[in-house]
Amino acid sequence: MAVITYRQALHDTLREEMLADENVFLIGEEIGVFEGSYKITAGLLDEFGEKRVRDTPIAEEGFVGAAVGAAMLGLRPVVELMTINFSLLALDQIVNHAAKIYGMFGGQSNAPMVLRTPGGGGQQLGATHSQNIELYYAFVPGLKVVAPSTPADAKALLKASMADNDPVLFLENLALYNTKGEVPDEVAPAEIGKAGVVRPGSDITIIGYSRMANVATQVADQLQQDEGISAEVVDLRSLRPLDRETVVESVRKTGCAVIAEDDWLTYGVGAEIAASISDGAFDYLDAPVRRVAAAEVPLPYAKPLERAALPSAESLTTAVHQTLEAVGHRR
Amino acid sequence: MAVITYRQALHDTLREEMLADENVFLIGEEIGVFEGSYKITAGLLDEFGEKRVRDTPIAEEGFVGAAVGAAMLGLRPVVELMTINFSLLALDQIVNHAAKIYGMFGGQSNAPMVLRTPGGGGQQLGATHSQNIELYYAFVPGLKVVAPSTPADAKALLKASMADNDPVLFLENLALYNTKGEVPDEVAPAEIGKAGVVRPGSDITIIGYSRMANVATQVADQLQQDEGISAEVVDLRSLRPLDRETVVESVRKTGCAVIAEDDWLTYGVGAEIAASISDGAFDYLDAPVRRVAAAEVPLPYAKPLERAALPSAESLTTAVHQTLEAVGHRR
Amino acid sequence: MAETATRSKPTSSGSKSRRGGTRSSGNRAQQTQERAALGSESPEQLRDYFKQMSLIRRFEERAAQGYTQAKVGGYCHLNLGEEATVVGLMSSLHKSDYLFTNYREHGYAIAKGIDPNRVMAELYGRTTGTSKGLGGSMHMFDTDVGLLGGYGIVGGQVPLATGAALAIDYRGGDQVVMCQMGDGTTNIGAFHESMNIAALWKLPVVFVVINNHLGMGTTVDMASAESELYKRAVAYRMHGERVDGNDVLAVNEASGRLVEHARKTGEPAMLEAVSYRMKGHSVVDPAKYRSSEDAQAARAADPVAAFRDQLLSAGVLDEDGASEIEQTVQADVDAAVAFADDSPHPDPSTLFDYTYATPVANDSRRLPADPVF
Amino acid sequence: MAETATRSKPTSSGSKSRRGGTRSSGNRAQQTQERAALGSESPEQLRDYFKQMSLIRRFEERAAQGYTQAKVGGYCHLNLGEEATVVGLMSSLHKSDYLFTNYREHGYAIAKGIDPNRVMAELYGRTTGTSKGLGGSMHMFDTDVGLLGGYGIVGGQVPLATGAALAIDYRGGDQVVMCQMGDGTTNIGAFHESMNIAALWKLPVVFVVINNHLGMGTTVDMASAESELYKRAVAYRMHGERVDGNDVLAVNEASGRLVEHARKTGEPAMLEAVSYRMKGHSVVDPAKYRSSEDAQAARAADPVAAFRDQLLSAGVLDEDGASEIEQTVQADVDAAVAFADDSPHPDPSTLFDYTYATPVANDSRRLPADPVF
Ligand SMILES: Cc1ncc(C[n+]2csc(CCOP(=O)(O)OP(=O)(O)O)c2C)c(N)n1
Ligand SMILES: Cc1ncc(C[n+]2csc(CCOP(=O)(O)OP(=O)(O)O)c2C)c(N)n1
Ligand SMILES: [Mg+2]
Ligand SMILES: [Mg+2]
Repeated sequence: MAVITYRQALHDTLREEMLADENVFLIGEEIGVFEGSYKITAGLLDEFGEKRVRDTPIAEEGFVGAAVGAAMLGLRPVVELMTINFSLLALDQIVNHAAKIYGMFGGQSNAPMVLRTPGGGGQQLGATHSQNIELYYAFVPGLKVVAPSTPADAKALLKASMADNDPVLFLENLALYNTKGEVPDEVAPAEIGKAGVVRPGSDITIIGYSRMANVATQVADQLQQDEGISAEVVDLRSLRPLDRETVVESVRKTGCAVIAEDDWLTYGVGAEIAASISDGAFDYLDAPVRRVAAAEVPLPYAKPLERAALPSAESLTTAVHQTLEAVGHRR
Repeated sequence: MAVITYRQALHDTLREEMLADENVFLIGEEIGVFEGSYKITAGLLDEFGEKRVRDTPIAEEGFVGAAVGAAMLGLRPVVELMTINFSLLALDQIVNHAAKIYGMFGGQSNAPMVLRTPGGGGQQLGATHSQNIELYYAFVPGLKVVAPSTPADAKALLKASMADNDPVLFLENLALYNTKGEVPDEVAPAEIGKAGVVRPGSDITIIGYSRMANVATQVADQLQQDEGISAEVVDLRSLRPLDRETVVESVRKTGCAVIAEDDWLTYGVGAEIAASISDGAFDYLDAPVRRVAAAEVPLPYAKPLERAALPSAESLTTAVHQTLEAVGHRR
Repeated sequence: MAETATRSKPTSSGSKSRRGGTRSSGNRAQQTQERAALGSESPEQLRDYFKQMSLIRRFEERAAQGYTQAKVGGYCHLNLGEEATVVGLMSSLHKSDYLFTNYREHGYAIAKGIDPNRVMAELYGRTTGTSKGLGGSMHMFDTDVGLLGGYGIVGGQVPLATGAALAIDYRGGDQVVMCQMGDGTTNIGAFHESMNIAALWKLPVVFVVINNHLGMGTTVDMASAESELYKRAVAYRMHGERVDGNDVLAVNEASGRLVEHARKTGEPAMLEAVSYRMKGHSVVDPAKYRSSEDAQAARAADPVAAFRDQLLSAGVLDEDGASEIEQTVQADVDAAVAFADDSPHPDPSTLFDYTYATPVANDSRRLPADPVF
Repeated sequence: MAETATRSKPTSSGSKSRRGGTRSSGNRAQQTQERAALGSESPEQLRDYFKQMSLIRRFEERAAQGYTQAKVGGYCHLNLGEEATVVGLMSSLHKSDYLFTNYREHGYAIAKGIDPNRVMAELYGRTTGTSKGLGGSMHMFDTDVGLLGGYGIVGGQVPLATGAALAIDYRGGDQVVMCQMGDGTTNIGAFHESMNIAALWKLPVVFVVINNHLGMGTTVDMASAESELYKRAVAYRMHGERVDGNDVLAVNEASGRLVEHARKTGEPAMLEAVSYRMKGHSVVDPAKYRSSEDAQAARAADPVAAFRDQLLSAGVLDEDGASEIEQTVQADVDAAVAFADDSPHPDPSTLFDYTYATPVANDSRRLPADPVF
């Protein structure tokens, strides 16, 4: 058991899988010579050579599509899309092609590939470089979407994604790369499509994924410590398929829920979670499900505005307090 | 007051606005010589010439972006995207550019433009040509998204969209083009961001938009006639901004709701509607909000499969019945 | 059929069009001359080309009829007028070579080696179809013959084909990928990105642009600033050339040369085949926008009739032989229709069978009226 | 400044680089020769170029410093090494001409005529900035001088610029649009689509490719199958040419010629300016991937130092004059920093002020902790 960063967990997993299967190769912008915009692939070009670590031109549609085509012939490309913002340029190849190859031709071919890409705001990168648009993928049948929040999950889910025979969007987050966590020496592939109760509790359920699952855990710990509030935290881990059962089971127990998400509120990922809870825990809910999400604006550069627009431990804490108040919880 | 088709209403409005404002021009694939894939623009090239009705190469990113740039200089382009499926190719220009121009530069410029495009399945066009992905636009701050279901609304909303100073995604539907309805001789621009109660009722609320608002009204009429059920129908009309108040007010009255949508269920537009109702009508709801939506598959070509996958009057009727049963409604 | 069809053609005269046929059957000397114009192909091979072209012609006519009868749904784009190109291209590929096409691919499916029965069954949306009825006219697929899909998004197949070539290169195979597309497709970003990638990485793919003068109603001049499309290859230091798409032999020669070059060197190339779309963009399109000269030119260029004449003039075929072939293909197409019509529709219970290749927990298998909980 | 700067340069020797400077100040005859190499520009103009280049140099150095001090956030891409290109290009435009750039645009903003104070204030995220602090380093804008935006998505500005040219053409104006982009940008689809559209519709836009040899860590050879990028214009029957981007006069001449051609004929063109990026891709990038030859070449090519030498050699400037200019720009940059530092941060209450130009009902103005109801 070692304590390593999320970045390291990704790096190690890529390396291990490349050693294990020569059909695995990496493809993307600046992943080789530059060692990756966020240095996930550092050292891999030197170790594996240009064939297995392929730097591409700036041509998202072209190289993502090339990965799909290569996957159709049985290779196992792991694509790095520098940030999820640029994935819009490749959306046609992902949504209209990768996601359809298996179904449209009656199961004769498939596209076993992983699309790694970070979302995230909060770094003053401005309106076009700070978006959280995992919804675009989570919405699409034929794709799978996973969103680990810890180094251990990153490893287990990346393994599972690389072993999967369907295209998997693997959501990372700029703010997570440097976070640390324990990772066992041997990690088994996770089961895609399963959420996890990462912190048990009884007063309220907080649901998050990716960065906000971490924030949720921090907030829960703080609430326990400061106020004796027992919050259960569910980390979705997989956005498609979505594990409604785990979420709903928790809320049936706690009677109330807050969702923490980095994307915009209206139509965001949390809408489906809230709708599902309101349905599946209908008879158990003591207050409306609250969502803590980003303000609906093109994210400004200036720090005070950016800070105001993004969800945080503080805003999540406020929403938890208000929800507990609504259900008449006594501190 | 005349009875005209949805197609005619669009055509007439485009023509009237072109006559009224020479900054208005049409741009898109096959809208001139070919007269439009769905013939909305028939005759306009002859009447207005090539400058105002501009056929483009197959280059969605290029010509949508060109429309954005022209709009920044004060022209008022109306873009036709042949179907919403192809809009994925232009998504970067719409989401990362058109939607951001106003905010990112602190209000110094804006992109007054309309993106007309039909969604729709049910015509055996297969997995890549039958999608309903208005969610991709409804999710994005900086865009407005309207989705008329009748010829009169089509006219009023197109007028409003063309008068608006922001980029508006104007959602049409293949199955609506030939539908007919009364259109007053003088139509005032609609107010963007407002839903409408298009059929009053007291037992249940059915919420729809675009084609499914029509289906909802038909189902409601039929239920009234056959079983004396009084269903209120809310037509969202605008997906962004979303008029939660009108929806919630109706459900506060009826106590239960079914949402009818053409897109996929999980993370679909209905998720936000269901979440909003469950929140805003929390103390009034007598049963969970139901959603009738498309099966989550790449839509198959074969008719029996396509039919099974898509929402219809029958599936909506079933959901209404089940919801009424859940609330203990006596027929 | 495809395996036998790879020929190097040293007799090439430099001219890319070698059609010599005229309606007059002429004298012996003329016949010799006409025969010479057919190059070194064996009579069997020539007759086989004619047979394939005729088969595609009849097949497409019946597909249109099926559409009118509402047996075929969705969109239906035909290869009428492009038969020489289709057969010339396909006969230059090995069976193990891969093909990616756009949505106008019935003829390619047949000429690459799929049983016409299965192609028709796909149009009819039956389980016996090339894609089990899930794809339809635009989305045929067959792993055995290497048809890796017809695609409906203009340009969508181009990155995929490039990626297949990347996989071949990665593994060190000696297959070649052919990527078919239309003239209108050269204006979209995916074309540019993929041409650059293929040239940069030296991938064994031949990009074939079918210049049928139109993308729906838009002429090449209306859409492409450089209307001699093969010249666009230069922007990628790629070899590009143009061939008369109405001449099956010229197409076969040029394509064979580029395919074999790609096979040997791993280098991509671009081939522009110029022909005509005889009818509308799809079956429902009356093509009213078409100028009468253009429609006239398309009729006059009919490659099936011309090749028939040419074979008759050269004495490779006589009227009886031609009729016999025509009757055979007619029977084949009739059989395909019967096969399709007799085949089962997919059962609604199979709706969720092909969404994921690897099953996962919590996958949605809900029909529209099903509750979430 | 921009208005006076449009010159036709009949003395052009055919060679596109006309830099003659050396460190030795030399004799009278040599000075005359050096002066001749500077063409017909007035001494004032030449000194102004030097001043602008120096200003951009100092400005960018201070921007980097501000970044290190955490006064500037986000990404910060500098024009260090590209000063000659920036000034040469901008001085060929009228003030009323439009400019679209990528995210590496501080120098363009200044040279197009925005007060450096406001450029620095934008980097500092203040309300006095070019975009009121909402854009930051990558997204400067100024209607008055016609800077229609710096954009962060590679290639994103290219369709927009083409559309602006369409608007000019539509209205019959005589403005020209310049669209700046990097070498790496020529490989993306939007570039291709827009080049084709501009050429097809004959739109007055000059596409300028800044070939600084690198897109992040990727060399031009690694990314572009045709590495002489200006040759790509041929795929659109567009005029393309290459110029030495380290030579402010050569850039100005070539750009002015293409801009005026576009103004007169409405025809687009492509200009490739070859220079170096002196530092990393952005301030945080140590550029370890860079070969030592390349880094060496970049240093040797320093266009500001070279132009200084050239002006000294030609007697257009003496050491005192040069120092005076350098002190002036140093003071300007100091002032800009002070201005930025003293300017107010945007107030959180303004967060929702710039989402929509036309207010509508039910617009969401919810902060993260706000309830929906
Ligand atoms: C990205 C995209 N845009 C638009 C369409 C609609 N469309 C279908 S076919 C076609 C014309 C294609 O012309 P061309 O490439 O010449 O092929 P052809 O039909 O002539 O074989 C268009 C515009 C589409 N399918 N995909
Ligand atoms: C579509 C897209 N893909 C990737 C990126 C990340 N990125 C930012 S700058 C850059 C390199 C651009 O190189 P070039 O066009 O040569 O411009 P330069 O930075 O040299 O000025 C990349 C890959 C992006 N911003 N947008
Ligand atoms: Mg065509
Ligand atoms: Mg560069």
